[in-house]
Amino acid sequence: MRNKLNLPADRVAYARSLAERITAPVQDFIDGHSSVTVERATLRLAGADGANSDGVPVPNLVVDRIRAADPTALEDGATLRYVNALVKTGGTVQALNDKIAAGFDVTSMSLGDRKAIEAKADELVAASLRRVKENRGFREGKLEEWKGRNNSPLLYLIVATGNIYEDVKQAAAAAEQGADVIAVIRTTAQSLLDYVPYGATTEGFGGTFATQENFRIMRAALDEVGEKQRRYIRLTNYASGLCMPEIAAMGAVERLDMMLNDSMYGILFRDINMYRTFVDQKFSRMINAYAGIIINTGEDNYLTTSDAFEKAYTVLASQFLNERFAFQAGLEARFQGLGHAFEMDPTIKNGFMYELAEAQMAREIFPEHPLKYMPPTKFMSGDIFKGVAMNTLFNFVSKATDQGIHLLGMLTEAIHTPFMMDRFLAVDNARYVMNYVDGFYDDIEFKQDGIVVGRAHQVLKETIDFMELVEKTGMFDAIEQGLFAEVKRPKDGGKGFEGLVKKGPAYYNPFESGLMRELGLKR
Amino acid sequence: MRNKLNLPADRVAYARSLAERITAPVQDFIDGHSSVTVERATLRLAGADGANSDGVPVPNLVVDRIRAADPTALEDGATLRYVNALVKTGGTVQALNDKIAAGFDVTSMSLGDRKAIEAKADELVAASLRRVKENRGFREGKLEEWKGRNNSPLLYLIVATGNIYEDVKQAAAAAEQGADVIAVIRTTAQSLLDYVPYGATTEGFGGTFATQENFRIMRAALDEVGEKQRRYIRLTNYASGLCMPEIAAMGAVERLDMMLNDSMYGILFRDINMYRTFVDQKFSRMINAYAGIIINTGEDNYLTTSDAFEKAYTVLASQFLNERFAFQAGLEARFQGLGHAFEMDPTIKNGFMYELAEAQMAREIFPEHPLKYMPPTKFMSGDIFKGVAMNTLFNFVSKATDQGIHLLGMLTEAIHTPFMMDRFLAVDNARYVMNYVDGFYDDIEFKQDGIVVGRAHQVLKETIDFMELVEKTGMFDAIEQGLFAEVKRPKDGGKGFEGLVKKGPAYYNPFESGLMRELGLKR
Amino acid sequence: MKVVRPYGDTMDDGKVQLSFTLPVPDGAKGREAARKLVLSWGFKDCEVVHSNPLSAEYSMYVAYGKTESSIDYDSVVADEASADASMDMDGVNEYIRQHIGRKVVIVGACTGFDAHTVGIDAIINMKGYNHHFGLERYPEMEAFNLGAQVPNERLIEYAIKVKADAILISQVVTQKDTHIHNMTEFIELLEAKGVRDKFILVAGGPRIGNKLAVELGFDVGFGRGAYANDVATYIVKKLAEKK
Amino acid sequence: MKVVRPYGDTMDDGKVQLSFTLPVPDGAKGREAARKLVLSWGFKDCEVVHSNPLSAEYSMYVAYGKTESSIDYDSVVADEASADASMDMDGVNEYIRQHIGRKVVIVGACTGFDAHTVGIDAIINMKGYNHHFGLERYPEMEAFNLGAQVPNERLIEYAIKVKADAILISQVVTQKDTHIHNMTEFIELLEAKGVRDKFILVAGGPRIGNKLAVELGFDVGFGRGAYANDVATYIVKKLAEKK
Ligand code: B12
Ligand code: B12
Ligand SMILES: Cc1ncc(COP(=O)(O)O)c(C=O)c1O
Ligand SMILES: Cc1ncc(COP(=O)(O)O)c(C=O)c1O
Repeated sequence: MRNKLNLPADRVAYARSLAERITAPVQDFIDGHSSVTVERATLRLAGADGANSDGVPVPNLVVDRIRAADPTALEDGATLRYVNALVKTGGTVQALNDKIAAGFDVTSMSLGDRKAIEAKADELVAASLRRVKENRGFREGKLEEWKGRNNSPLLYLIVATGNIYEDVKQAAAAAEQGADVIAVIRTTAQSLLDYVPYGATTEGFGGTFATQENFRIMRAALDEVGEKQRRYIRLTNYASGLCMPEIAAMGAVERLDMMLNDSMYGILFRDINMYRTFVDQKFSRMINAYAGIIINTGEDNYLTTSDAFEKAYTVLASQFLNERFAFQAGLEARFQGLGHAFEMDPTIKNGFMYELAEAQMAREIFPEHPLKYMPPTKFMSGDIFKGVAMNTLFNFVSKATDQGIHLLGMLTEAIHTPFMMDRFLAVDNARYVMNYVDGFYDDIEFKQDGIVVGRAHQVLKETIDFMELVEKTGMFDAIEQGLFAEVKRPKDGGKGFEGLVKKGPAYYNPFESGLMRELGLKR
Repeated sequence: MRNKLNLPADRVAYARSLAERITAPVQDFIDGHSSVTVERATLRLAGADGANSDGVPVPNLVVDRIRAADPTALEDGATLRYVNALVKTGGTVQALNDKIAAGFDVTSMSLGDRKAIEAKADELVAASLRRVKENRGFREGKLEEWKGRNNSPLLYLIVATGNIYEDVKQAAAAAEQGADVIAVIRTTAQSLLDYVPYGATTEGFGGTFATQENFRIMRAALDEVGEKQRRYIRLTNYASGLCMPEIAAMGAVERLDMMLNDSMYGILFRDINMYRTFVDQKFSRMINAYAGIIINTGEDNYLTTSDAFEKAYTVLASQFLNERFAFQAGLEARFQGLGHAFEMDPTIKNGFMYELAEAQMAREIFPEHPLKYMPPTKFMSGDIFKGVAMNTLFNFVSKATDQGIHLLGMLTEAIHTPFMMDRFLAVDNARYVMNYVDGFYDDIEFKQDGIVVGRAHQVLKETIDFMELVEKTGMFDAIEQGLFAEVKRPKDGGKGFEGLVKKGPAYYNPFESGLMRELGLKR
Repeated sequence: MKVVRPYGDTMDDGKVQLSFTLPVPDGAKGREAARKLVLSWGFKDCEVVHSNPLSAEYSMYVAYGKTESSIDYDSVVADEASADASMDMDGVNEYIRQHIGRKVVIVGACTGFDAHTVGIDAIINMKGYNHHFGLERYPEMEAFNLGAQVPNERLIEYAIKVKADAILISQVVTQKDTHIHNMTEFIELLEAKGVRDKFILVAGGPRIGNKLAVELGFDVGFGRGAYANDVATYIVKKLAEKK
Repeated sequence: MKVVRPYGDTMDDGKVQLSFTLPVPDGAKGREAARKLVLSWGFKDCEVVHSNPLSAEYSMYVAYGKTESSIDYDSVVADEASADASMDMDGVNEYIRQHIGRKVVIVGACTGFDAHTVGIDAIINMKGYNHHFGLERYPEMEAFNLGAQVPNERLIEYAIKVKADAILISQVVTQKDTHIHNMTEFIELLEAKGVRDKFILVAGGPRIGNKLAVELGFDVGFGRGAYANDVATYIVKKLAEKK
């Protein structure tokens, strides 16, 4: 990595220290709390799966029963009750799940021998961590075996038919065309569901439900094309919304490779309660960290919501915060796919120079991070020919600044979710451009008093100003006052607040402690 | 102009001296010769115009009669006979033209008083030079009045309907959309006609006949849009082929602003005799020089005919030769639109870097010249979406290297002559890209041991090697041996050889000497 | 009657560009199938200028066709709540002062599960869009923007509470016709409550045409490129008319 | 019978992209006219997603339509002199040695006023095109490339002189059907001279289909993407067949 922008290292370090200070009180809060979905995620790791005849998933049934029986019982963690039932009934996890789905209430059984419960739990923890570790090993083996056969940056395509079986066809075609990463877009508003649907699904709006079975189906399909292409095809889904940790758990078990996972997306763009989101993101990231799953953060959303030129600093500030939260969850830099986007108004004079500056800045400030770069979307229109031109320049900047994960822009972005042909044209364009400008990154330098360098310095400065304000205000108040993304979110407002759980003194979560141990986390 | 490539000034100067030595024997040849079309051009400047009922133009009738009467009589120049007839008949030029069209033979009149002839001729010379000078003054006035309202580089669009009245509509629309230059593409194979058709025409193949009336119609139309847009719209046509000087003369009189005019295009790409072409180009360029018309040279043709990566040096060599020939005709650097093109295979790794290098090299070696940059054509295909991407990068390079005249690439290049919509999309793309990368030229530097710089140095070196070979071989032999564009042209082969005229000791051409005087040319 | 046909580079040449995918392998047979398909749409002539495999079983085509069909331009009726005659912000405020004489109240939201705020913000929020201020900036209007993901029920309650003159709903996601379901539900709810006629109902979004909106029971619909003053003009004129 | 329809992202959704210009001003009325035109081509559904003025009197449109028409893929017959089964250079030479037993002579040119040499060079010249050597490189062939702008008359005389087995003509410019006029003249000249049957006649060029060439009296036609070995395969097989 060559440093071309001459950014002041001490200011960058200062911004990182601001991030540390800003997030410290949040971390304190997180440490003292769990949530319904953290508990359900734990149950899932323990083996809870399936759904009742109304489609209510077993993890929800367990957690809801515990709460219904005693509103404070979750303070002790849900695992205790589930494993207790398992020990007492003496059957398999599967048998217990079936029973629960059929109406059995785990709280109906009195707590048995603590030792026996803990021993059983440790066994479950060991088994599930082993499975996740094996997945990670398999992925790393394949990446080693087929080294050098992926594109750089990785080309990332979405499928969004709403039907997992159609998705599979589109994904296979996309991979054959050259995609390295397939993301299955989630159905509209799944992030607002406080449960994860069960089984294979064929009806989604603008996307497909994230379910464990759907994960499994897509994983198998991509492994198949991967073998043919001798290229590891990464699978991505969304661990945002009200079920962050559960989806992370499902992904770890089904060997997903990337997860959309932002520390504040749910709060700002989905109106999910802030406390809930902070708690959930931590546990989900611990799972991702252990699974070797790359997270993709959602800074692009700031730029589609507000003006991309004026609010560039919000992206950098968010990257620093996401980085800090990720480190605190044990996620190394190389798994932090920090987000940003090419979203400036195409009529801005020197827009290209500014985009180049910001992408290069991200590269230099986050040198080990597999930056996730998002294409133009907001200013895409029905003019598909202009769209191709915008995507061409976007592809250019991405290669010219050595980004890590490259989301392909669609010429029909403003019209419909991508057709198969749209996706092909996107890959084809990217491969043309990236091969044609291959050496740009190493060959080109910027005038030290020029537009590119000037822009990067300015954005860094604005970022620090902004972070200082957030630090002074305090994170929770800053969000409440609308400092982020121009939306105000009341502390106890938003969805899912009621799902927050204060950990009791006897809080028991052997998965959490297992993960902390494995990740070497102190708190 | 900033020097970024660090090209060795002495090598550039050496290449220029090679060009001087290569062209010297050609100049000697030119000085001793005229051609049927040089004579006809002279007649046109004197006022010869119109055509007989078979469509044979008056200038041709005059020259053909002179030759028919006495095969050596043209050695004295055609003006003598025409002006003699004018003096003797005592009428207007118009009256004489009508007579000639009706069958009158100028050689049927014996030569009268030489003084009277010369006096009349001087009057005609003065009148026609005055008209050309007024045109030039008008253009320069408008450019001054509307300064800053043209794009930079100038956006150049072609119209090619074959019908001058359709052309006018398309041209007006193109200018409204933002074009600065309109070129009326000539009908296929007009360059092989040894006469210029007469009158307004509506039937051409892949282009419209270049006629004086068509020039007039288009000029008027563009002046009209220009007034509306408050932007001077330049008009371009083609002086290449068997009638170079005549078309230049017509253009000077009708206020064209640019002319396709290459010293060797006719020889290599149209199989026109080499001696004839060299003689014709000189006279045509003297006219252009006096009229302030920018010539566009045809180096792009080397790249469509041969491989653009391998033969890049042929472009630079040709630019040096065209420059030399142009200087020798009195054409200043600021009127030399030396050509080059973005024609590399889109699958070449780092193709963009090489294109950037070559465009920048042309800019630095020819700093005052309004370089004419041609779009990708050869590798355009029916894939219009890929075509848009290629044009996007081309537009980028053009702005990023500060080219002068930018021919817009058409997404349908491989399919049909441009539709109105194709042209709009081309302008729209160029304006988007050029505004978006506006500051690139000043902001970006190249690593001194990198790809861009290395490529430029290499091409310069190959050019010098090639020019040394041409010098050693001799220009005429070099063409005969196929050193240029991989085609072999025998010295006395090719079209129009029979139209070459050796100047006699009494050769009389007051227009030639008038132009030389005005341009300060010694020979 | 004004006969109009597509124009390539000559009047009435009928040239049209098409592209599409077929679920067949790429190759000569696929290209011929593509050509025949285009001809089956009544094109007189078709050249398939490009084809490419998308996978072993799918291929894409670019084609140019030549049509002889035409329409009578004079008989075409524009579908859009035309912006041609919109007043600007000052004009609207002046109009309100003269014809209505009190503040006009509007309530807007992006309803259902739709989370796209930018469109409704463009119409309502202070800063507006593309140099057109939003309705909040209009001195003679009182505007409430409830944001996105707002249930229809809540929006209606709010509108009743603040005695709104007009309700603005935005719908951006149209996959599987979600917008139609949601807009229909909105109207049904209003009717069930017996308050349909109390409000001017405005729908908007990039895929919302005036025609569609009216069909679904709204007063008007605005698509891509609508500005606050277009909407305001419609509302205040309608309001004046209603009185 | 295999029913095939355009495919957007779901089997048989019938999605097609179109773009074209209309000689009317841009605006709501133009967009509606564009939509109606698309519907008049039998599309069931059409959304005009973009329009733009090209001048005061012309405007362009981008639209997506949904068709229900289909074709029977099984009944489609590929028009092209299929390259699927072409021999490579070595195969062709071996074939000549075994089935013809002497050098095969070919003469080629780009005829009429057409000055595009690149296509015919790609087929004949040594270096060939895209990693396919040209016919000059074939040891069992003798190939003459007369270049461009060659009058038909001269090409025929030359072919007679060198006793060519096949004549190859290239036509790139197709404006105003010049290629059709020129190719027709070529065949008429051959027939007038009574030598049509002495030669295998091959036409080529980016807009030349096999069907068109055969209609005009050639034996075969090759379009974009043809390589020397495709042409050679055709010629030698035909020659062996003729004997
Ligand atoms: C920005 C954006 C987002 C942002 C939204 C941020 C935010 N705070 O709003 C984020 C990233 C969150 C997002 C998410 C999703 N998006 Co989105 N998004 C877009 C995008 C890029 C731009 C939309 C936009 O802001 N346009 C600018 C505004 C100003 O234009 P506008 O909305 O058309 O508004 C104008 C007019 O329509 C009109 N108008 C609009 N509303 C109203 C209301 C009234 C009353 C009036 C009078 C006028 C009016 O006036 C406005 C000004 O002229 C579009 C693609 C595109 N380029 O259009 C996709 C797009 C709209 N999204 C799409 C999808 C599918 C989604 C998701 C469902 C994807 C998923 N499965 O995760 C999610 C979920 C969101 C949800 N549940 O609704 C699809 C919709 C496809 C379809 N037709 O159904 C699009 C077209 C992208 C695509 N090609 O797939 N998206
Ligand atoms: C290069 C080029 C030129 C060069 C030619 C240089 C040269 N030495 O050949 C120059 C600049 C001189 C030129 C001039 C003109 N050109 Co030109 N040119 C092109 C261009 C960019 C590329 C053609 C090419 O070389 N393709 C590469 C070769 C390898 O492909 P190909 O020719 O298709 O050949 C393949 C097959 O078709 C086949 N094939 C071809 N011939 C044969 C023959 C046989 C026997 C066989 C078996 C196969 C075969 O095999 C080849 C290999 O696969 C095209 C646009 C494009 N991208 O296609 C325009 C294009 C062909 N030109 C065009 C025009 C109009 C002209 C002019 C008439 C413009 C003018 N009025 O001045 C002039 C005049 C030329 C004339 N009188 O013919 C138009 C033709 C429009 C039409 N359909 O009628 C085009 C399409 C550009 C456009 N959009 O306007 N041109
Ligand atoms: C971080 C992150 N999570 C999730 C999503 C989308 O998920 P949903 O629409 O389900 O909230 C996005 C999309 O922009 C995102 O950036
Ligand atoms: C210098 C020059 N003259 C003329 C032409 C074309 O003219 P024509 O086809 O009439 O020879 C070109 C086109 O490439 C050219 O480069």
